[in-house]
Amino acid sequence: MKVLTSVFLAGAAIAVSTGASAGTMEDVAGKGFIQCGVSQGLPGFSNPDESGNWTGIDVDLCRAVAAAVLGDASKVKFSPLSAKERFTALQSGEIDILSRNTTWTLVRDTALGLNFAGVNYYDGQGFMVRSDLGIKSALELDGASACVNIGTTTELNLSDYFRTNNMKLNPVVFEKADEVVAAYDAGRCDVYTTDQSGLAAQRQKLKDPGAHMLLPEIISKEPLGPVVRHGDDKWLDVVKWTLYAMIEAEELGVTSANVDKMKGSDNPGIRRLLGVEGDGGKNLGVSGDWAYNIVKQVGNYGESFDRYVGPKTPLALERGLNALWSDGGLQYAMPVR
Amino acid sequence: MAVDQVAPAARPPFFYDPRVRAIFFQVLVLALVILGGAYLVNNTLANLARQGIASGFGFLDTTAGFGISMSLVEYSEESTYGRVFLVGFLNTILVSVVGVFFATVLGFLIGVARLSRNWVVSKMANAYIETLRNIPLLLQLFFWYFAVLRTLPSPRNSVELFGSFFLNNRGLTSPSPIPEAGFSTVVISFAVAIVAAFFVARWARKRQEATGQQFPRFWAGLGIIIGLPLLAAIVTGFPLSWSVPELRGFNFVNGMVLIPEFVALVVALSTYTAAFIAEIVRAGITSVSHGQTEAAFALGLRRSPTLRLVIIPQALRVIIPPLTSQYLNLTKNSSLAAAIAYPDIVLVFAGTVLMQTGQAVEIISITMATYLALSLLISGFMNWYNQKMALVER
Amino acid sequence: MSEQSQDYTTGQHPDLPAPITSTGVIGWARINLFATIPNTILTVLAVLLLLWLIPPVIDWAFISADWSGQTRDDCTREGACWVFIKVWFRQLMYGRYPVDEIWRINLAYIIAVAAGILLFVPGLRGKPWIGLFLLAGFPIIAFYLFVGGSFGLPDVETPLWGGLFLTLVISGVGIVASLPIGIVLALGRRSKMPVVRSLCITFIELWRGVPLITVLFMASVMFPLFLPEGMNFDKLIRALLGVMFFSSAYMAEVVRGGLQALPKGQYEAAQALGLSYWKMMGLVILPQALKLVIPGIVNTFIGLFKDTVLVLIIGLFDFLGMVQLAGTNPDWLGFAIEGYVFAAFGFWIFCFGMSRYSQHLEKKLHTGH
Amino acid sequence: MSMNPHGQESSASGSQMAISDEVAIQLNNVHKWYGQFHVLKDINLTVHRGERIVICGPSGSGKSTLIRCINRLEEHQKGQIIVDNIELTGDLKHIELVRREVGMLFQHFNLFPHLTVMENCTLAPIWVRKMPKADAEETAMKYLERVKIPEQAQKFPGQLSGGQQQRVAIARSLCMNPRVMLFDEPTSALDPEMIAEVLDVMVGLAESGMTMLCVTHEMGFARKVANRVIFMDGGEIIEQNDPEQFFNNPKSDRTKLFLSQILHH
Repeated sequence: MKVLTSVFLAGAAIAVSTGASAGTMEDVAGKGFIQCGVSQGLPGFSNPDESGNWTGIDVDLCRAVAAAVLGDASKVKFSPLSAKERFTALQSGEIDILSRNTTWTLVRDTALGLNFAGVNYYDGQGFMVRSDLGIKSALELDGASACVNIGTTTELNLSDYFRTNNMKLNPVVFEKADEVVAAYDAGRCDVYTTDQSGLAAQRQKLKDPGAHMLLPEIISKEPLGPVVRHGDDKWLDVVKWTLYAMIEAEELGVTSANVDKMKGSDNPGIRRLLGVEGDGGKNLGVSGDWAYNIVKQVGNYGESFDRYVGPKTPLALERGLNALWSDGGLQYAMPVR
Repeated sequence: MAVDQVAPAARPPFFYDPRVRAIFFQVLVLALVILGGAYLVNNTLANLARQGIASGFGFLDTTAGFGISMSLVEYSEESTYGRVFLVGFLNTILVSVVGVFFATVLGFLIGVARLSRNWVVSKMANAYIETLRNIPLLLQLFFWYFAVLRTLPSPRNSVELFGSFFLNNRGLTSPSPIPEAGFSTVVISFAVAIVAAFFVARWARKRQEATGQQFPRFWAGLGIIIGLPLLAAIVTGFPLSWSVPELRGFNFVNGMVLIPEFVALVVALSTYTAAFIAEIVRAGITSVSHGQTEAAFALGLRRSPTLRLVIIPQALRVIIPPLTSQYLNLTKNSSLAAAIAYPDIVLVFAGTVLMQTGQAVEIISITMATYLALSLLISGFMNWYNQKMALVER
Repeated sequence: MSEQSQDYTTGQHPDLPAPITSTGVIGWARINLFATIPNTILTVLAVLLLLWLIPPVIDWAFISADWSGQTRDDCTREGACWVFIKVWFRQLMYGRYPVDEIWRINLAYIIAVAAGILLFVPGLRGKPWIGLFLLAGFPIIAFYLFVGGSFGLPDVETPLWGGLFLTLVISGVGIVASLPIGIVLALGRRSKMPVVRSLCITFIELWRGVPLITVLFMASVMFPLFLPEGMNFDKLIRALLGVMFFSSAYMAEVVRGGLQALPKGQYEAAQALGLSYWKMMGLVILPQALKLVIPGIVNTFIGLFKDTVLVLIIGLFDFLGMVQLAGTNPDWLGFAIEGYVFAAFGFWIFCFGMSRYSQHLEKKLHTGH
Repeated sequence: MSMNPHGQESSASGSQMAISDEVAIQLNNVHKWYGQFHVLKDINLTVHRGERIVICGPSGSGKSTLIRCINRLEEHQKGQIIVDNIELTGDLKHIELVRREVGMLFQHFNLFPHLTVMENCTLAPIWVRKMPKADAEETAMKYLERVKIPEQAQKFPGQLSGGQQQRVAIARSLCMNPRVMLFDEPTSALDPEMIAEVLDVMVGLAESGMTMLCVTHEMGFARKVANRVIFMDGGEIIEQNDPEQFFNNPKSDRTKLFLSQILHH
């Protein structure tokens, strides 16, 4: 008994991360890595390969934060989380950032004790059906069975959409995304609905991706972004400005390839971003070359986008809403000055 | 040394008094438990307050806003989270009751087959038992759901049975009865028939006790229970119409549908539990010693009364307690519904509602309390039954 | 008969061979297959059912199955694609545990199996010590092997643990930890002290009354809120805690069964000899009660072993979870059935083996008592 | 002696052994209830050191309960029980002391089946008397020889016959070096041919001067070794006398009826 207790305590001691209550920033600096909550496997956003290396734009965001705070983008540990666990994991301090294609809503921002740090992907909910059903519009879906992920905003939007259009809905809800896809693939549902990016990603997991089509309707706004705990403004600032730095870098044309050369640029915006001028880093509580580290080690927003979800990837998503504001999109970085 | 010198013993030193020791120890344990509990509660409250997480049970009145694929009571998106709980709870009860029924029937069949003198039948029953009870239920559930679902056709290519039943990957669609005027007569006559059958059985027993004459009470009772409602139906002109399902759009409308999640869950739960019940039944029957049969035969009883009056009552006493705990297991196992989208309490309440509101503590507590109440109810019944049987035994 | 019997004097009857109809294959078949007409019909139906069921399965699993290759393109035939299992085998067994470190898991397996085999050697002295080692010493060794971070072994984080390895870890920890807790609870439940007794009953009935899945949900979403700010457990540890509570409640009931099965005279004799409560329990009652309930313990372990698959619902990749993960890999879509069959077979081997062992023990205890 | 209303025990003379004046066990106005059921009613009894008392009576008369109270296997609710000048109260220390000094034999032997004969005998000396193992084994061997089964020392109880088991149980009690022995129907679970071997050992024990309280229906044994026979019925001591008087000249009708039932069968 005693031996067992001591074994257990030893285990507990190793597994317990005693984060200082001082703040996430100090906590992260102390332990030397960032614990990042990601999805359990969504290609393009966060997906592990066979040896456990994570890739995707949500993953890149965490790496960028690590680059900014610790100067090393590899100092990240990933916790794959289900939709159900994600908020508790963040609330309890198990993770430092939740970067798991999470939609920014009022309830989440308030009643759940969370703070959204920005939007790294503007999405909208779409529908996928079998091509041979011969459907052209979501408005023809009266009486359809819809496969959907449990407890997501998607599930609520779906109900709202059918209600407003006076259509009957048979929802079939699953806990895990893979189960939703499997059920849809097995013919349990007429339609599969989730964020459009998700549809594109999950489509690869269907037996015959070509036999399915997306319907034109986008029924909701799904701003997806990183989330941090409520009440830790310093950390919120770091995450928020990490995202802006990535966007700003793209606006300014700074890429991981040319960042060293750009350091010598005489564009004051670039000089400020890369820490050559001003003390933005100091105000943020990180080193002066924080943005340089982000761009050098992770890349700017556009690079990350193209690498994992852009047209040249299996997901083949257009920039669309995620284009820079200057190109008619919504990605707009607050001035880094 | 004279005994007289022994004075009445002084009170023992308090630390050797077992009562004092017991009280001390219990107070200590209680204090530790209360302290531990208070520590956890305190932490939880602090965590909730610090992060501004909502708490309390007010959420039960909030509008849910999502749909549920199967409901025994009126439910729509405008209903509240409290209603969602009710829907999930009733679905849990439904699948448990149906599962218990099929598991019992199948389990008794297989248990008897296991004891069959036919070698092939006995070995097949054995293979069934050993296969099913050694594979995790969740795995079997996935098999029944995904493997069987994939082989079923789409609604447009439904398998048609008897003209009005349709089997496809949306489930089994069947006509639903619509009661018309006069239908209540049939229902009432059914109730009357059950009461009548009961009294006939009692009369038959009394008569046998008094005169020794026997009466086929089983067949008579069955006749009454089927005959009387049938008669009522004929008299009132079959006051029941059917809403026949028809294919419209890409799904059937009208009629009623057994969703595949329900079917898969019932099949998995009952085939799995049946393997355990079969073993219980076998053990129960073999526990009645062969001497009992021989004694009954020696008294001149024939096979059927021997079984009915001697063997089965004794076997049941052995069977019922473990059988009840299997029913309990089945009810608890129905929570695996969450893995295949059957809208039971775990899926819709501890799942969807939890994620919408984020109030983990309240929702998980309610869910666990519900199962606990169900368990206590069933095991309370079991204890009552055991006591009753134990009285009969003496 | 009557003429024959006249040939012999009393006490001189030689043994006669039994009639052909009651011995040999024919006799056996007559008795066991074709005793009566309904019985014969039953036999025929059963055989037909077997003929309908078995050949397609054998054909799928063996005859037209693909066994060799490295990619899904090597699966060209009608039957099962066992290449899928072959390619994913390491992950199914060890999860994402680093390849270079897998020897640590294997070493622990070898130690456990070796100790287990010693337990079976008949007549070996000191078996209780081996048992104690398996229950107390081995977990410590395994813990340091698996987690690493000391003795020069690199750290392996628990999110990398998976597959059958994780299943064994969870069920193993569950059973080893639940034994002492279960014993304490069982003693508490039989205690004469009302507060202790009711606390134990409450604890036991609470965990036995709820499904494991709600316990795991509780572990994954509620436990973190119980802890003070800035302190939290690894997800695996939380799941293990849940499993431990759950299984110790069941274990308590098993142990209680053993305590109740002991005749009252054993308690009285120990008391009459002057043994105190704890000496009586430790020296006389528990050794007997625990031996009596070994089959029950094994059965609890089987149940727990099967139940651990539920951890996939809270996002741990146990054996079945890993099979599912492999099945949704875009390169290997459509082989889920092979994965499930393999998992079912794996679980079956373990559970069937253990249940046979427990039956064997039960028989041994029955005759040896 | 005023506490004892009967005052007959000093006249007891059924045996050749001397009885000391020293009081071994003293029961004063002892009452016991099982729930509402009054099992022991105002029991008064004094046992001197070296006395051998046989208690008999119909089943349910409270005789087993009486001797089980003496080492506190049952708790009495009223009155005094004093063993070796130690009064049995709630005091754990007292109970412990009394149990060390009082050995007990059971109807069903109650050997510990998971321990060998030797381990059965050494368990209490080692753990209660804190004796070194070698000494304990030496003592055990001595008593096993005395009950004439030293050769069975390494066997398990399950391998022995009933008579042998009961003899081991006696040896096990003796190993604690008790000053008083209680016997609760030690032969009633034995086959007839085994009763003799157990009784032989008990007679030997009696001859060595052990204080004994024995619930038994073996009247031959009573005649041979007892210096007092007590008859109980309905939770009361009805009659007590030396064996000669008790068997030949019972005073109470209930005793006569009882004796006629067990002797003429």
